[in-house]
Amino acid sequence: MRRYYTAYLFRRNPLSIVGLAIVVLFAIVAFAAPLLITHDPMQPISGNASRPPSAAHWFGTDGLGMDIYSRVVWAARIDMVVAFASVAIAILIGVLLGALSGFAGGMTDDLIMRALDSQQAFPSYILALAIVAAVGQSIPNIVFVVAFVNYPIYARLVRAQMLSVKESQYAQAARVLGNPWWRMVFRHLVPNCLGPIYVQGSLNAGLALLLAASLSFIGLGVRLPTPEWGLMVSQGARQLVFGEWWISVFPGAAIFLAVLGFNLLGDGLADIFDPKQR
Amino acid sequence: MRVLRYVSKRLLFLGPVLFGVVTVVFIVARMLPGDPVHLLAPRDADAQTLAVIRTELGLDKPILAQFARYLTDIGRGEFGRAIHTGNPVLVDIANRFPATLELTILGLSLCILVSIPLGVLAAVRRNGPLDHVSRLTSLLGVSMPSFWLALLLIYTFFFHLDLAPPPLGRGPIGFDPPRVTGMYTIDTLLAGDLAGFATVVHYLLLPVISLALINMAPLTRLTRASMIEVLGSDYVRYALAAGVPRRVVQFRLALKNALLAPITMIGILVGNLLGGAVIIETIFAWPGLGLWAVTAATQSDYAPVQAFALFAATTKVLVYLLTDLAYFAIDPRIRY
Amino acid sequence: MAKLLRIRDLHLRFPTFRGTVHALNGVDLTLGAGQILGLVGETGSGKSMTAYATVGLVPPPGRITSGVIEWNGRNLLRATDAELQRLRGQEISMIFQSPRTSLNPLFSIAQQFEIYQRAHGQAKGAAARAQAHGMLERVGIPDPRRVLRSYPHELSTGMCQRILIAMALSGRPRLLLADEPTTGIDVTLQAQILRLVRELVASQNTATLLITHDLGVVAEICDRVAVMYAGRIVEEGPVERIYGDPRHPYTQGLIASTLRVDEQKPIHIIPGVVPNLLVPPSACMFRERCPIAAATCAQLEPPIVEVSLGQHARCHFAADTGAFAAAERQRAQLAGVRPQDLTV
Amino acid sequence: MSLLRVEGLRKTFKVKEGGGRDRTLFALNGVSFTVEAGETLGLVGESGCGKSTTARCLVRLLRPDAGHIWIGDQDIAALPEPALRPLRRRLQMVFQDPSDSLNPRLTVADAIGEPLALHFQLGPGERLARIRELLALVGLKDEHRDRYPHQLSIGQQQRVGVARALACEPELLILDEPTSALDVSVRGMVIRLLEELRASLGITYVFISHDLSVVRHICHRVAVMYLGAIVEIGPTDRIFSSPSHPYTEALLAAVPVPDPRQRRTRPILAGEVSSLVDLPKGCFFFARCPVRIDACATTPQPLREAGAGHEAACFLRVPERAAV
Repeated sequence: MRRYYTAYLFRRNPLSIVGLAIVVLFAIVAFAAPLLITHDPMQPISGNASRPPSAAHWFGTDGLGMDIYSRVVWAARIDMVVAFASVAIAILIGVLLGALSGFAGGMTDDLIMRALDSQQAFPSYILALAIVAAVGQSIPNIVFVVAFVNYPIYARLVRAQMLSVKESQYAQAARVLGNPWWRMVFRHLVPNCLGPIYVQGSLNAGLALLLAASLSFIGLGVRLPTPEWGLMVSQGARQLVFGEWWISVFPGAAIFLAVLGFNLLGDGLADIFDPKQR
Repeated sequence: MRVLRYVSKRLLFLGPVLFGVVTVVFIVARMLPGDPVHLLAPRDADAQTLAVIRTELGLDKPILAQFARYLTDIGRGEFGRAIHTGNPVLVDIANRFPATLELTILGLSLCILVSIPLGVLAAVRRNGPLDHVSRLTSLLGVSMPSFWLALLLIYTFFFHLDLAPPPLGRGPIGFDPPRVTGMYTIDTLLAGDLAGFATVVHYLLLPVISLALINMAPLTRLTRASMIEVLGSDYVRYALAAGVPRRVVQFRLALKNALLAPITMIGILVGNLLGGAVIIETIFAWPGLGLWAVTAATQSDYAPVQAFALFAATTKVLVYLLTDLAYFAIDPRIRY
Repeated sequence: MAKLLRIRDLHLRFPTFRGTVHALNGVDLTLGAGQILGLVGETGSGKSMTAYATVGLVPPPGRITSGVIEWNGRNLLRATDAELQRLRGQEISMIFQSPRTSLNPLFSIAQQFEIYQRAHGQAKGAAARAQAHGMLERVGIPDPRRVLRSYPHELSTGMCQRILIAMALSGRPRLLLADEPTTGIDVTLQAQILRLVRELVASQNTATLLITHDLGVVAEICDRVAVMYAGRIVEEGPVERIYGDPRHPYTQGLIASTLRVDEQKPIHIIPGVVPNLLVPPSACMFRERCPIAAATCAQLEPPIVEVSLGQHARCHFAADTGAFAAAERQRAQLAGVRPQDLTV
Repeated sequence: MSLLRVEGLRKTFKVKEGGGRDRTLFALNGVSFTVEAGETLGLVGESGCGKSTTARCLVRLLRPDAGHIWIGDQDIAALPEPALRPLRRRLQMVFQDPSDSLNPRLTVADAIGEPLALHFQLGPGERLARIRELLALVGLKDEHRDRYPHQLSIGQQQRVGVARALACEPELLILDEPTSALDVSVRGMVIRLLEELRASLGITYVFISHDLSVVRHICHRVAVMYLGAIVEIGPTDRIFSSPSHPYTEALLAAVPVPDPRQRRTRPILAGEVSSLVDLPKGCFFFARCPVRIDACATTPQPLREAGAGHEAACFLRVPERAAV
């Protein structure tokens, strides 16, 4: 089954394999970061600030004299973990809440939906900003905030799926066969609601990464000297006007590539789950 | 009057959502771990000042009493003071909102003007060169971090080509057109100051283009997808089989249906405008609401952050109401 | 009789990600002025694609690979899009299976009528409205004035199908392609629609290609019938001949397995399944399910045989009455076999 | 005692209308019938007549507003779900759309094994043996056991649906349009299978269909429904050869016959099915009836006996007899 999917994916949408490759590459970089770096990513080298790319410093050094290549590599650990962890948490909360809302219906459904409405009335950046400002800027807090901002998407998706799967003839058949409610939910309904979640999860990992990086960029995310792509871009923002492009270009390119990878992969998955697209 | 009935019904829905919005803000400020006094007091305040502020703000009362007080404060338009500017929050908002509004209206208009025709044409000439180019750029566009894109633009157009001014706000230092609306384009034109207008446009160029580019990718993609779906529908097939010229089918019959989805998306984009402005304003040192809120947030000055969040959410809810009305005007199935 | 439409050896392919689907594999079909021809077959046999090919609206990525579609002596496969578009609606009209979705939900009926009228340079303004009003009256719509003001979602399915028929016939076309116009519609309404179509095409002398999977519908209003199987016409002729003395084993099986409301009879089963059109079988497509298949059927493409005046069948044994006795015996045997024991 | 006895079944739905008004849709308006063990009852009618709602009430996918559903001596019409669950085994259903009626994530063996796990205490070996037995019963091969629904043809999917229902060893099988999604040749196969199973297992069917020719073929008795009520019920031969209700007559006349020599000049029923929201006061069929008189508009029409086991709801065609 799995193998069939991959082959199918490749034939329908070769770009999605590129996406998969990019995501895997970044995951490998994150895992193998200690082997890949050339300098200590958090140690300024005195008298070596703002040097352009050279043989010694492949991506140059930043305003504090830290090696940008090593920092970009090391930051993969933080950014990828934030992306994966926040999406995982968001999916967990979203699926549970959406499934409950769609399955229970009635008052429960109304209550959950109105709560989601209220939360989603905030532009996500602003909600994230407000919460981070309140709870403080630690990495677990960032993960939690990004997850909190994103879970309504999954909740709504699963609820919508649930409403349609509940009406399917196989769900009705399962009830007529005498399945108790918990067996209905976990064997017949929820597994068939998850298709769009894979797609959204992949697309959303990109968005989560962007959100986390943006928070760091505006100074409300990870703090120096921890290497994080968005933070590194913001470090270089002021220098860019003086032509010191390398400080923000390399970490920015890393964000761009990683997000592109997630998006390409998500598109491919969308093709599988919705063949009438394209 | 069906329209009036519809509007009043939608307005009725507004109440609970706005109440929810206020509740969310309240919960974030008061119930998350940490003492809210620290959020609302100056950073260097001593224990005694903190205690005074605590009683002043009623933070020593039970949570429900605090909530009631919070609601009445909002009802009276009291949002506190922004510590980092020293002004009442409402004054700051009134001063700074026009800058944000000008930037975002122009950015979004540019975005819509390009994206919608591009998406429609790409769908009509599906798999043609235009389609391939627009699909590729949209794909790259949705993956692009907005702040990085803006920085690349600054690097290219300011540092290298010298076509754009430095990213330092709405004009050169000391530039201050007579304030009527607060939107410089309009104010300079009202004053008949064409040179000033040119300066304003010059300074608006990069921020507006950045904002437009960021939002273009998703809108183009959606418009294309929507148009493709409509072009494959039964009624398009029937119209073609009935001999209606392809061009008429595409641009008179199908376009209207294909625009329904993008309208929703435009609503979302407009609703999120203040969110998008945060990043762009930070980069271009644009003296609007976003920059103000970010500055406040980084300095633990919470009253403006709260007010800003409320303001943003209210705008979004109102924009959605407008979107609903647009739908109502276009789609007869919604009429009641 | 003058032949209005003549389709010869039409091949149509759909490249997909799993391979190329051979949707049409040499369709031959002729239709004379004023005739009603029923095109019957099961799902996927290529009935609708034949109609789409005729008006040049094969959905992408389908492609006509060879063949001729002759309209009044002109090959439509060489016609430009502009020529085809002039043809559609004026000379050839089409109606579809799902009347509610065939009308644009965002435009009123009057607006849609107007767009169609303008497309054909018909009357404008008040005259156009009068004409639309008249057409709606002709298709038996009570209170046309109200209906013209309505939007599709406010109208019933039957009403929508009448409107579509009115639009399709307002240009007085010489050919009407009706693609399952009553499928999914209740029988009493179906009877109304069929009668309406029959009366209108008779009064305008419009030739009609009626696509359906219901042999009853064909018997009800058609003059001739063509039976399709796996992208090919296997038998064609006057309805009385085909229903009375079918000569292709598939036609025989189809008729035998059709239940009737007016009599009780044992049910017949055509064993086996339809061939996979990704890899269509060579020679006779039906041979794997055929009760009288012989060695030749796997080697030679069956010829089109005229078995009686105007009745053609694509079978090696179409003229061989002996073979048919054998087929009859085999059917009788099948009637006694448990369905569990038939291959599925 | 009858296997199934339905009395006065009523069901309404709330439909959301614009402007916040909810309207009531009267889907079933007092449906009563009985089914004897071993027989097949057909429920026919056009869309919106309530035949599917009836089916859904019978297997309690819906809870009727009023009325009784006696299965043996147990009334299941109002039973709460937990009390109902053990009884569900006795009453099973086969659905209309074979591809939608199987959970796409369960293999054939999982699907058929599920009711075995729910209702019978079987060891793994016994269960496998039973699954094999059921597969053979519906004409599937052992190799189909590990397939997923999308790997089966539509005919095979419907066989799995039947096998799954039979795994419960039900006394009554509700067949909700089991053949209307199928092409002619596959349809024949499924009908033959159902007939064969009825003969070998002695099972009772309620067969719901809009296709009168199939109903004539497979049913012993037929109930004709219109606007959520039965307008005529009786033995199949009787209903098809000499219908009493004008609606039944019109319905039969509307079915096209695959015989060009019989091309008809029969009268065609005008108009469309009326709304279930504003039910007529008198006879439900009044608006379209070709033989109506003024009194029909105001006189409700209950079923009246028109012969042995034959009832119809028309006082014009079925005069009241002294002894009923």
